[in-house]
Amino acid sequence: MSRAWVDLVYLIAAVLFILGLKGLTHPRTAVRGNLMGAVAMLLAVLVTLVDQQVLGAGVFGYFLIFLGMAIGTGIGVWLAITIRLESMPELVALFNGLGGAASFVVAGAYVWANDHSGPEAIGLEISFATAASGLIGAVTLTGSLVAFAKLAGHPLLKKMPLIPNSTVVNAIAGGVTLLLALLCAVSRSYDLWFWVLVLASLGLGYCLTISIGGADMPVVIALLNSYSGLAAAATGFVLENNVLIIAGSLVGASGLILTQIMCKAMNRSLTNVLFGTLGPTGDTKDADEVYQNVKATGPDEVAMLLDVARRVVIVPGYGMAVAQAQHAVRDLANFLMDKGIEVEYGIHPVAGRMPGHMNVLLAEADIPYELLKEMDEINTSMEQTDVCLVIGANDTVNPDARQANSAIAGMPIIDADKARTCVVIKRSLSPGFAGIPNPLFSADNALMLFADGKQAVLDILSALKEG
Amino acid sequence: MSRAWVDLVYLIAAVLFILGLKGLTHPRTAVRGNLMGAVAMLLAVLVTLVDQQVLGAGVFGYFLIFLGMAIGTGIGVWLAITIRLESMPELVALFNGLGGAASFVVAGAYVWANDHSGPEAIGLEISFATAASGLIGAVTLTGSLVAFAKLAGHPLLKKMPLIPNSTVVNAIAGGVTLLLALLCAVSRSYDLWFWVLVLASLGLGYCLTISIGGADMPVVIALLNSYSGLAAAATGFVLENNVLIIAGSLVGASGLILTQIMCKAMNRSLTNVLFGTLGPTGDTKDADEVYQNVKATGPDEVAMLLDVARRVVIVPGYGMAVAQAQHAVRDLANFLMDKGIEVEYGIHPVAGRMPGHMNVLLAEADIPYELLKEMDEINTSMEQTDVCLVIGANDTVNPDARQANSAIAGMPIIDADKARTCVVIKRSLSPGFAGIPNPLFSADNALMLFADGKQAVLDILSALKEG
Amino acid sequence: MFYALHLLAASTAANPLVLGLTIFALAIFVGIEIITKIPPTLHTPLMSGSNAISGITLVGAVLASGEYPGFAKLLGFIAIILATINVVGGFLVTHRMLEKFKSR
Amino acid sequence: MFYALHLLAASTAANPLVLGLTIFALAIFVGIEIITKIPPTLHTPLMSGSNAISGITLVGAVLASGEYPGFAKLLGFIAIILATINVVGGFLVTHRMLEKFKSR
Ligand SMILES: NC(=O)c1ccc[n+]([C@@H]2O[C@H](COP(=O)([O-])OP(=O)(O)OC[C@H]3O[C@@H](n4cnc5c(N)ncnc54)[C@H](OP(=O)(O)O)[C@@H]3O)[C@@H](O)[C@H]2O)c1
Ligand SMILES: NC(=O)c1ccc[n+]([C@@H]2O[C@H](COP(=O)([O-])OP(=O)(O)OC[C@H]3O[C@@H](n4cnc5c(N)ncnc54)[C@H](OP(=O)(O)O)[C@@H]3O)[C@@H](O)[C@H]2O)c1
Repeated sequence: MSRAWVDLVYLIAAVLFILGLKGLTHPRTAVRGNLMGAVAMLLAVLVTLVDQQVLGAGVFGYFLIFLGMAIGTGIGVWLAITIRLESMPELVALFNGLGGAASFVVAGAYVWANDHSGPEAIGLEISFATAASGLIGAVTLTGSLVAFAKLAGHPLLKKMPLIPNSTVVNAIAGGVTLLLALLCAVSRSYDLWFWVLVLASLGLGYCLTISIGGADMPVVIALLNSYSGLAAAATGFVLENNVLIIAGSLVGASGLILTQIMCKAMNRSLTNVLFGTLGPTGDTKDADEVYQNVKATGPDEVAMLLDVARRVVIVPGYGMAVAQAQHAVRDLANFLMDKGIEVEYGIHPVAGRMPGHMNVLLAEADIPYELLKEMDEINTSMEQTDVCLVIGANDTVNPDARQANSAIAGMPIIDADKARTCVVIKRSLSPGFAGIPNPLFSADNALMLFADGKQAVLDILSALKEG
Repeated sequence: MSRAWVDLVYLIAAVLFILGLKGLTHPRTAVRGNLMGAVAMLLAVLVTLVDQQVLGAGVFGYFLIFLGMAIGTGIGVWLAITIRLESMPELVALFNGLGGAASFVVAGAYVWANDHSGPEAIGLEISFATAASGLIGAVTLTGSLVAFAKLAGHPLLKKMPLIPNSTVVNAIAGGVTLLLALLCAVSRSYDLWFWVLVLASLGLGYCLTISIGGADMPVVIALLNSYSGLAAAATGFVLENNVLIIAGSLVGASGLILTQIMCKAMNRSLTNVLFGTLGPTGDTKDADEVYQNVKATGPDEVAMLLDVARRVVIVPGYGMAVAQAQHAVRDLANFLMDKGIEVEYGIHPVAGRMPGHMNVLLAEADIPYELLKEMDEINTSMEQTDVCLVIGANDTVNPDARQANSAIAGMPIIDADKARTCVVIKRSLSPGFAGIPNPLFSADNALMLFADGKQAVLDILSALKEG
Repeated sequence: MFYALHLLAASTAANPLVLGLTIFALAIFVGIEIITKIPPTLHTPLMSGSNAISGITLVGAVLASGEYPGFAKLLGFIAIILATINVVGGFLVTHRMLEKFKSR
Repeated sequence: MFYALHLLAASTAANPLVLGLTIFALAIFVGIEIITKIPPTLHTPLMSGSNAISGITLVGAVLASGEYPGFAKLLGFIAIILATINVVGGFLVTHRMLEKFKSR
């Protein structure tokens, strides 16, 4: 097919990508939106297969293409089907890395093919695009792999060398790689230079991510998501292919905005996430001091409290994901609602380990999303709440955030401490992601139920049924 | 300057246009947004002046360009400064028409210049674009002029022939013009054909708008606004100029969405506005019947009511614009607020004669926009309102809209009738734009104050000051 | 050796119409997404402001008047006048309106 | 007569880099405007879904593998595998997640 027709189909695909993203603005249209994206992708690939330039590939060429697609589809389907929803962040990180890798490999193929057809075969503008694609794509690959390993808690990671003085090393690595990219671009991406740049960028991706705390990985993943899009867009500049540019930019924007949203919800700057250290500041109170006054409780007592409540708010956190307690939580909530008790969920924007993490888990357990209230909304009615049931959340309900000298100062929280009674389910007094003690646990109106999240909820439910 | 550099500056201008529109999403940033748009325009024009193709124009060429700009600036400034804000709709209509005209004249210049440099000089794709530019631009011109004349109540209009069987005539005129455009495009826009098309389109624009009711003109203006953008975009296709395409599409989208919003607020379809007739249906009650129970009142009684009220809602309508009562209204509201009475304004989305009409007038009188509440918001608190003061509004407070067989059935209204007392200021019992009687005027809790809007408000205020 | 390889992209030039359509489609999306966020308060200024933007044809008019000969130059001249009125008047009147909003 | 007149536009070809940047800028705007409207509930599916879209490099991989000779073809082949995993896995896993949301 001639270039004009192919480009027209690419345009249709681009529009479908956009409409697909628009579909994601509402749960009701989200499935359709995602399917639209898939159809757009199919359309773009199909029309590429009959592109003039590919038509000359011959039988062997097509065989390679289809073989590659078959292998990729097999692995992709296998990964998508076997993964548990709880491990979603890891999987997204992995896919991200592969996307970034594909981008720089394509740029590499372009450089190799054109480099050997004579000097100066690559225009300066395109040469800049290849360098960008190599740089961003390679950083995305290793960065994502590190993020994947950290989230999956891979044992290999422990053997990896940590980088001393990481800020200095990162600055140097970054500077060198950028310089290399510039050289590579100005020298018109001669084959060898390109791969040197890729190698350096792979190293840079590793350096930048290895020293970021595991719990900050969601932000890193969103950022890498953005990068993988930008890498695709850069490859689009190399191939002068608009559908790559458009789809890549959409992803680039998406990742950037998610990053921003997460940073805002944690009240930290992106620089602080990427280069800063998080942890107890000098002023942080000692855990023993904070936890002098902790009152433990058991499932029976909690059941009694719930039995007489009129309004219950459930605040889930990362621990609910770990314990996979979402189905048990739903059963408990349904039981309470059948008794006429008002039940709502308070969802903190960064509860869990990726944005919307809690929503996905609760949706998996068929909990109507009308019951899921955002932080600001639930906080307005917290004082009218009889029991606030905190399940595996910690930092997101830590009233210490209201103190100016706290490590999480200024992070907006769910006001669980303002409910009449607050029951916190977790296994121990160990801290959450931010590593600081939580004064909520020793508040006068707080009771601690030390147990695994799922087991505790099941125990409460059976106590309720018996009582 | 070379094409690449010029295009780059055009890109910057396009981005500024977009950022400018984004500025309009908030009153605080709106002035800056508009200025950004103006800067974008300046940038685009300046870089065009040093474009390679213009540089060859010579002294005479530049003289013509600057002369044209000087004349245009003079007229533009004069119009913008002398216009009263109340006449804004007319002015927008006029500017619209000029924009449309400029588009087709440029397309005409292109056709003329290229047509004479040999047959087939114009590619088929560009030929389609010129035809589109000619068609849309010319329709925009006459359509806007008719809208202008109708809104300004120009005497000439009365002498214009009305078109019998307008739907049929419009269909034929539309069909013929479209056919002509197709011919023009396929014949590669030969000079003569292009101007025949323009003539036909000028006629079409007249036909389409002349039979639309004067009060529907705002919708028509928004639609023509959209057209003028599309005409500019079409001209962009002719000249392969991206800043024209981008800016034109932005305007096209803007007009389209405003049209949609207005139609939704009136609960009518666009087809109904453009081709339908509005007016009393068979079921409409007779005015005499509806108005059996009207209670008239005077400024003194209204002042007494206001004096003892705790909460007052002011609902302005088209009559406030006619009477130019906005400053008097502000003084009244300020007086009441100084006495500790809560005052808010209920703004219906299609009150007045263009979207946001009331907001502009009230802003002109320095009324803080925090006091202006949208329809849905004000309706929630209407039952707690002691006095609802309706100033020159009619259809937008007509409870008949809740009746299924009303001519305005389904149009959302401001629930003025639900306030404890409703005072309506208008000059007579004559109907508003929709031409139907308003049962609110004879409601038990309604009092009519028959007077010019401004005078009535001033009278109430002086009664209050004396009392 | 390798068969004659041109640049992947440069080998067949991109079609200007398709490029135009691509830009058109994207700009329409940008427009729709932004405009739907504009509050009703600002709809009148939006109308007159976007109207001023549609005067971008001024760029085309300058090109026509500068480049074309004879009668086409005259047409360009006329278009310049018309478009300038639209642009200058439009932005100015919008500014006048918005000033009122700004005062608070 | 008129001096040699080429088409206004065709006389100097548009620069592909500038065109690419134009499309890039517009697409970024579209992305930003749409993504900011996506509710937090859907942020995880958005992340995995947009991730799948970034696998659009598959198109580039197919072009490379189809057109280029020798080693570059092999690179294209590798890129096809990588990108396909990203695309297929990404859309599928997003679909799995969204199905849960749909049930109501
Ligand atoms: N969502 C995001 O996008 C995102 C992104 C970046 C960073 N973060 C960070 O992640 C944190 C999320 O806060 P969060 O309140 O959801 O969680 P959290 O502060 O990380 O605390 C999780 C708590 O769950 C408990 N837990 C673990 N496994 C459990 C199990 N099986 N049963 C019961 N409890 C269990 C842990 O205590 P025990 O060990 O005592 O049981 C732990 O204190 C925030 O600090 C946020 O800034 C989130
Ligand atoms: N805003 C838009 O964008 C838009 C667009 C299209 C259509 N429309 C239509 O326009 C109408 C607007 O409704 P509306 O309630 O604002 O107005 P309306 O229904 O048109 O009624 C205006 C009323 O103001 C009174 N009036 C006129 N001059 C006056 C003066 N000097 N002093 C006091 N009163 C005066 C008139 O009654 P007297 O003659 O008895 O005084 C008339 O009944 C709706 O039907 C809407 O659908 C609006």
